Amino acid sequence: MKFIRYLIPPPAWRFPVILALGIFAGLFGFSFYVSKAWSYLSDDPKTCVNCHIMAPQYATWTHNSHRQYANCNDCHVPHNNVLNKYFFKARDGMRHSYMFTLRLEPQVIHIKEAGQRVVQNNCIRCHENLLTDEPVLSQTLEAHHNRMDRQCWSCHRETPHGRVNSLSSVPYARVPLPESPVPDWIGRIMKTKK
Amino acid sequence: ASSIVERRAEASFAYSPKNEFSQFEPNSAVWGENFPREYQSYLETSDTSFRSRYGGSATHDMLAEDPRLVVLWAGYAFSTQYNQGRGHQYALADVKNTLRTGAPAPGKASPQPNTCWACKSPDVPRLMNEKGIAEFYKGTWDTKGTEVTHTIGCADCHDSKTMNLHISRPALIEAFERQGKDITKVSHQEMRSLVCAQCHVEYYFDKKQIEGVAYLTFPWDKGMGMDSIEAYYDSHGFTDWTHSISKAPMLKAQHPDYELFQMGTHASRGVSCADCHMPYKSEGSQKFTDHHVQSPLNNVANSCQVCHREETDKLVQDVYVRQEKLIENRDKLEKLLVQSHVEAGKAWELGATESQMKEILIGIRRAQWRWDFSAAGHGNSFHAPVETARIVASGIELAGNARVELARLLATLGWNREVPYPDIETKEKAQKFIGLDMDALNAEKAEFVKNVLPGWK
Amino acid sequence: ASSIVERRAEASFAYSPKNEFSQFEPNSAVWGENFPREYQSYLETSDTSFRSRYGGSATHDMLAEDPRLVVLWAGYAFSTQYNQGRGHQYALADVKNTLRTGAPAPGKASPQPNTCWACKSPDVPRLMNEKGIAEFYKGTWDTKGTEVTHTIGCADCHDSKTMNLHISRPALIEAFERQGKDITKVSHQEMRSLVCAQCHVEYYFDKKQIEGVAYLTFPWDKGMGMDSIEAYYDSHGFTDWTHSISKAPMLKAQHPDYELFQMGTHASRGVSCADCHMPYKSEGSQKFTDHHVQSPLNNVANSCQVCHREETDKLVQDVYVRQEKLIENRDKLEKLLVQSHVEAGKAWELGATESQMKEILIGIRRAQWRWDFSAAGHGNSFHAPVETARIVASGIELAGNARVELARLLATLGWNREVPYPDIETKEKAQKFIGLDMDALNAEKAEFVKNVLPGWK
Ligand code: HEC
Ligand code: HEC
Ligand code: HEC
Ligand code: HEC
Ligand code: HEC
Ligand code: HEC
Ligand code: HEC
Ligand code: HEC
Ligand code: HEC
Ligand code: HEC
Ligand code: HEC
Ligand code: HEC
Ligand code: HEC
Ligand code: HEC
Ligand SMILES: [Ca+2]
Ligand SMILES: [Ca+2]
Repeated sequence: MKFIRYLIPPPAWRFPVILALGIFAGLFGFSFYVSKAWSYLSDDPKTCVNCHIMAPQYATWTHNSHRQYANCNDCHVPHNNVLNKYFFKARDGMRHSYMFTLRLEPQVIHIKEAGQRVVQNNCIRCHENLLTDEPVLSQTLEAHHNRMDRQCWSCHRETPHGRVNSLSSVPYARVPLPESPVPDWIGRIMKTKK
Repeated sequence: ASSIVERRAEASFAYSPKNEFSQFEPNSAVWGENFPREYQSYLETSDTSFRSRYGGSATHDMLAEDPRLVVLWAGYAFSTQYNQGRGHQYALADVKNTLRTGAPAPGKASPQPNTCWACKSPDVPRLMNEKGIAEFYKGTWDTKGTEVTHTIGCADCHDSKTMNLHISRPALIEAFERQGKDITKVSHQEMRSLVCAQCHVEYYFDKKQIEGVAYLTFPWDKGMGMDSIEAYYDSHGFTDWTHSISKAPMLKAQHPDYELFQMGTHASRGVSCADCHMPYKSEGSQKFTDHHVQSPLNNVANSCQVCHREETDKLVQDVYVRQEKLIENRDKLEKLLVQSHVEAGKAWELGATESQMKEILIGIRRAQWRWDFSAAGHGNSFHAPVETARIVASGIELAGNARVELARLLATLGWNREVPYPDIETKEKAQKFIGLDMDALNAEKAEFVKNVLPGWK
Repeated sequence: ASSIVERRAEASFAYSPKNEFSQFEPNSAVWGENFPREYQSYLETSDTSFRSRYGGSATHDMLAEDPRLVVLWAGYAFSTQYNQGRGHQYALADVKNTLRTGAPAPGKASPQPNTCWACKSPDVPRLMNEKGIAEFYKGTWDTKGTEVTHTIGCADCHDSKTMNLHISRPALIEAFERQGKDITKVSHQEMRSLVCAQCHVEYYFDKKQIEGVAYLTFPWDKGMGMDSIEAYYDSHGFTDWTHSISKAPMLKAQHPDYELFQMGTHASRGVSCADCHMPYKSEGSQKFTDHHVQSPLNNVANSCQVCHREETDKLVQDVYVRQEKLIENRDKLEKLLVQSHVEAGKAWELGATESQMKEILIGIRRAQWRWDFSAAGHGNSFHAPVETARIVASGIELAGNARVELARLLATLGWNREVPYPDIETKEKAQKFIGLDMDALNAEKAEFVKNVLPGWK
């Protein structure tokens, strides 16, 4: 309680501070709303495309066999425990929105080292069965470590984003894809017909 | 927060045309009002500060850097001055200032035809449209000095209605037609190289088709490879000039950028010139083409790294390593060619006959053609390193064979030892060696620049 | 992720049967019981049906395909027989059957040392462990015929406990040490090439270090490039043999696969030999290393296409185009070398002196070294096309220069015209030209195969 009291401003300041806090909260809420920040908490790939600069990755992902099995977060966020997942997300989200707002994003985005480690572990997480060979496993562990120490995408170079990568590399892609290829009005007309 | 709003708005914002102009508008500033991003970046080609190991937009005086060139071109205008190209903003200035176009003055014509304007200005399609193609090429270069006044610009590459890429130069269309290909049927991606192929190609002046006209012609009827072009020239009995020392019937290769590029890995993967030299760029959500045409080494992030994830340094090294490996042997070939020319000169001096010399001189012609084809395209060593290396090696073989024959002939003529290598340490010494009076040439040119050029603005 | 693997391993350890064997177990079938997938695919290297344009596992009789080689190697065992390598299953059979190892018989030794076994069998590390390294190399090749009986196998590349890749050959470790590098510190990815570098490298027999021992040595002290290795040999005053026609002090290059590969694009991107020659393969839900070591052109899907999205045909063409462009000029160099040798032979015949010949012969040595370095690695033209082309071109220059000198010298000696090119249309004619009695050599070898070989099983 004592500690809270320190935070309460002297009476003369109270009004301006409340006002400032209000404006602050309002701005925060507005930003939160406009940038669809709440969606960061979800796993929906469309979240990422809120930023148009993620469009190339989104577009390439939707044309890759992984779109059925793995969303952005399956690869780009740690899955070893829940805390780590949100910590990583928050840290990344902060940098991305900061850079985006200040227009610091480069023409060609490169995944950072920390991100690479996360992705690698996720590839292994899903494909572990394929990467382990029972007869060999029964003799030695090393062969398996050896098999996983290189970045999977140093060979699987087109997985999942293809090789041409720039903010302008997929200009005409529909991002995100329309919810449904059947427009509402057709649905309505068809219903009324019935 | 407001910037987020703004940036989301950008996505739906589009330019509406402000300015109306015709296809033959030579002034890029007029086009530029409608397309400010493209225009602004286009103006940047006037920046001459970037220098890479062998290229870049800073001027390289090639004859000073490598005086052997002077000897290789003895008897030809290139021995007076030759620089490595710089940005498109300088095309007109450079053709006016080079010694190669001579020093026309009232009553004194340029040694060059009007064809020399062909690749320097959007006034060219305009004038061709007004006067006709052959009529444009006709006459000496100085006669159109007052009419060609804008450097390379929008009209050279674009259609004014749609802004689509288009071909403004008849030489390219004609070359396609003679090969039985239809240039209107090519893909958009091919156009992104073909607009460059209007100029960045090997050419010659055909003087046989129309009396008195140096008709710009691309020698591709038998194919675009080095050997096919040579076969074309041979079958047309064509020779650019007779070498003043060896008397060999020489060919000059000029920037076969497009031809050699096609033999490389990138072309085989469908990469186009514009992908590296005019990469796309996004500002906000507006995507546009960077019109600062330049060495990609000054813009690795937007060119190479779109496709390659390596570090900038590593990619630059890739380019340098290839250039070095190629140039090492091209230099050797150059030396062999200097030797061949002076040895042939010696043979004439000692009384060799035409029939003794004939095959030897053809060997020299073929060897130097290979050297020039590999050297004249400043991007060759990277665009198609394996093909360029093949060409250099075959030139070395031919030069070596010619020199073996020369050694035998010289011995027959009583000279059985080395012919001394000339002292051509510097450009000045080399130009003196081949008998050029540079002071006179420079003085004349200065007169031209002072008295004539101002009237050409 | 690794913890999951560990848990699964525990489970597997429990019920899987195991074979115990030592590091020096030369019989791959014993190792194979524990690793059936790897063993099965390993056995497939006995398939000789695949032939690509220049390579593959079908035998190419190189001397028949290109009889000029016979003349280049005059005076050296390679002129008797030389085939392009085939699968690892044949390593032992081929070294026994080649004419190069001669026809040892009771009382008649092989012309080769035991060092020739070094790269053919996992009995080699076993015997070295038992007897010592120098002791192993010592003596003529026939003296270990009964002890070296298993073709290249698991023990050559693997540690028996962990199945990690390991280096079983001292020559590679020693070469690293002399360069001040520690081979135990390399990355796993490097090991995927270094196991191959135990054998697929240029080597020579150092006879100066230990009396009577042809000690296997990799000449890399000054670096692994062509020029550095030449400098090494020059500084050691080393010569493989004296050419029987020209008397030039020759060098022989043997399969510098690893050295040249390192100068290419793939190596610079961290791609290793195993990525193309032993790619992963999936069977059911398991992924394992395909031990059918072979030309990747017989397995484009698992090698190239994992990294490159292009069609098979296109990728195969990529390889062929590079090979063709390289071989075109290598063939020219070969012809120049044949001419140099016969011209030098002619000069000796006409009474040339040692001092007149000295520089010329060094030129021939250096030119042929370049040719051999580019030709002896059968994958060079694809592994590092630009470097290979550089080497070929510099060889052509040297051969041309040597021939100019020879022309002058021959003229001095009174011969001022072409020296006739020998009739070496076929392997037989070429072998006759250099004075080989092939019937005798073949008959002797047949005796050896019939009488001696059966005792070596
Ligand atoms: C607020 C806009 C925005 C959103 C939403 C966004 N990003 Fe980003 N992202 C960026 C910017 C800006 C960069 C470039 C930052 C840099 O280069 O350091 C970036 C870079 C990246 C990178 C490469 C750099 C690194 O950190 O390794 C990855 C991976 C990435 N984003 C994944 C995602 C995923 C997955 C999502 C959805 C959960 C997402 N992004 C949502 C703006 C955004
Ligand atoms: C199957 C795994 C996987 C999925 C699913 C995935 N990514 Fe990636 N992502 C990767 C890998 C691997 C890389 C590194 C690529 C490289 O280095 O070439 C990467 C890189 C990136 C980058 C950095 C750009 C670069 O090339 O380095 C961004 C941004 C990104 N991903 C965003 C996304 C978004 C947005 C989604 C969902 C629409 C997504 N990713 C889905 C595996 C994945
Ligand atoms: C969330 C689980 C998951 C993650 C994470 C994941 N994958 Fe997959 N992957 C799958 C599934 C499921 C399939 C099967 C798809 C099919 O059969 O078409 C697949 C298919 C593949 C294939 C074969 C099809 C193709 O597109 O070539 C490759 C290669 C592959 N994955 C590599 C990777 C790599 C590399 C990563 C990491 C960058 C990765 N995967 C991450 C689940 C995953
Ligand atoms: C087919 C198109 C074409 C024609 C015709 C042409 N040029 Fe060029 N010119 C070019 C190109 C392309 C370059 C840039 C070369 C480079 O990469 O450096 C160039 C560069 C130049 C330069 C600047 C570099 C230098 O050499 O100093 C001058 C000057 C020049 N040309 C003069 C001439 C003259 C004189 C003629 C007529 C004899 C001529 N050009 C005909 C296309 C052409
Ligand atoms: C109308 C003729 C013409 C066209 C079309 C043309 N060029 Fe050029 N280009 C030139 C000339 C002439 C020069 C040399 C200018 C000088 O040095 O004065 C040049 C110079 C260059 C340079 C050297 C720039 C530097 O900074 O060193 C590059 C790179 C180049 N062009 C690439 C291209 C590409 C790529 C295209 C097509 C997208 C193209 N050019 C289209 C005529 C042309
Ligand atoms: C040397 C050739 C060349 C010249 C000169 C040139 N352009 Fe372009 N321009 C291109 C190429 C190549 C593209 C890419 C076209 C594509 O991919 O569809 C392009 C694209 C464009 C576009 C389409 C939008 C974009 O940015 O991709 C506009 C608008 C444009 N140029 C305007 C201009 C203007 C204005 C000028 C004169 C100031 C000009 N161009 C001069 C070659 C040229
Ligand atoms: C539009 C895509 C694209 C661009 C831009 C691009 N490359 Fe490439 N590059 C490729 C492709 C595709 C290959 C063929 C190999 C492959 O399939 O990965 C390749 C191959 C290469 C190679 C090996 C080929 C050789 O000649 O040895 C090098 C080196 C290279 N690129 C460097 C560069 C550099 C440097 C730049 C910039 C100046 C660049 N690339 C720009 C797509 C591109
Ligand atoms: C894959 C990338 C790539 C493509 C595609 C490409 N180039 Fe280049 N180009 C380069 C590089 C790298 C250099 C070397 C620049 C240097 O040395 O500074 C170069 C050099 C040049 C130069 C000399 C520039 C200078 O600084 O002197 C010209 C002119 C040129 N290219 C024209 C072309 C033309 C025309 C095409 C298409 C036919 C083309 N290029 C396609 C990468 C490319
Ligand atoms: C440093 C390792 C090494 C040494 C030492 C070595 N070889 Fe080889 N040998 C190889 C390799 C690697 C090949 C495969 C070459 C290829 O790509 O065709 C080979 C191939 C062969 C072949 C089959 C191809 C042919 O030429 O017919 C024979 C036979 C052979 N070697 C004999 C010998 C003899 C005899 C000696 C001793 C003078 C010897 N080897 C020493 C590594 C070696
Ligand atoms: C112990 C020595 C040794 C090792 C280790 C070795 N090789 Fe070989 N290799 C040979 C010999 C010897 C031959 C020729 C066999 C013959 O023709 O008789 C050969 C032949 C080959 C061939 C030709 C096969 C064919 O079908 O034409 C290839 C490809 C090859 N090796 C690649 C490799 C690769 C890749 C590695 C490493 C993963 C490797 N080798 C390791 C000695 C070795
Ligand atoms: C010419 C060299 C060579 C020979 C001979 C060889 N291997 Fe391998 N082996 C390799 C390479 C390279 C790998 C890949 C190792 C890695 O990346 O960690 C490998 C991997 C393995 C693995 C690990 C699991 C896998 O499939 O990736 C096993 C188990 C194995 N080999 C067993 C054998 C057996 C059994 C033999 C004999 C029948 C044998 N090897 C012969 C080079 C060789
Ligand atoms: C050295 C190159 C290389 C590396 C590194 C690599 N792979 Fe592969 N991978 C391959 C090859 C080759 C195949 C093809 C096997 C086949 O189709 O028979 C393959 C197959 C696969 C497949 C099955 C594809 C299909 O079509 O069925 C998956 C999934 C896969 N790899 C995932 C991974 C993962 C996850 C990693 C990282 C731990 C990885 N790979 C690392 C070369 C590699
Ligand atoms: C493990 C991955 C991998 C494998 C396997 C692979 N490549 Fe490549 N390749 C690359 C990389 C990386 C480059 C460099 C260019 C780039 O960055 O895209 C390249 C470059 C090339 C080039 C251009 C370089 C040059 O020398 O001109 C060609 C052609 C090529 N590869 C063909 C092949 C063929 C054919 C195979 C199969 C025999 C193959 N590659 C196997 C990764 C690979
Ligand atoms: C990027 C793919 C790639 C890599 C990596 C690679 N090679 Fe090759 N190799 C090839 C191709 C393609 C050929 C040509 C095969 C043909 O002509 O049939 C070849 C040919 C060979 C041959 C001759 C095979 C024959 O059929 O005669 C040998 C031996 C060889 N390579 C050994 C190696 C060694 C050792 C390494 C590592 C130092 C290596 N290779 C790395 C692709 C590769
Ligand atoms: Ca020409
Ligand atoms: Ca050797």
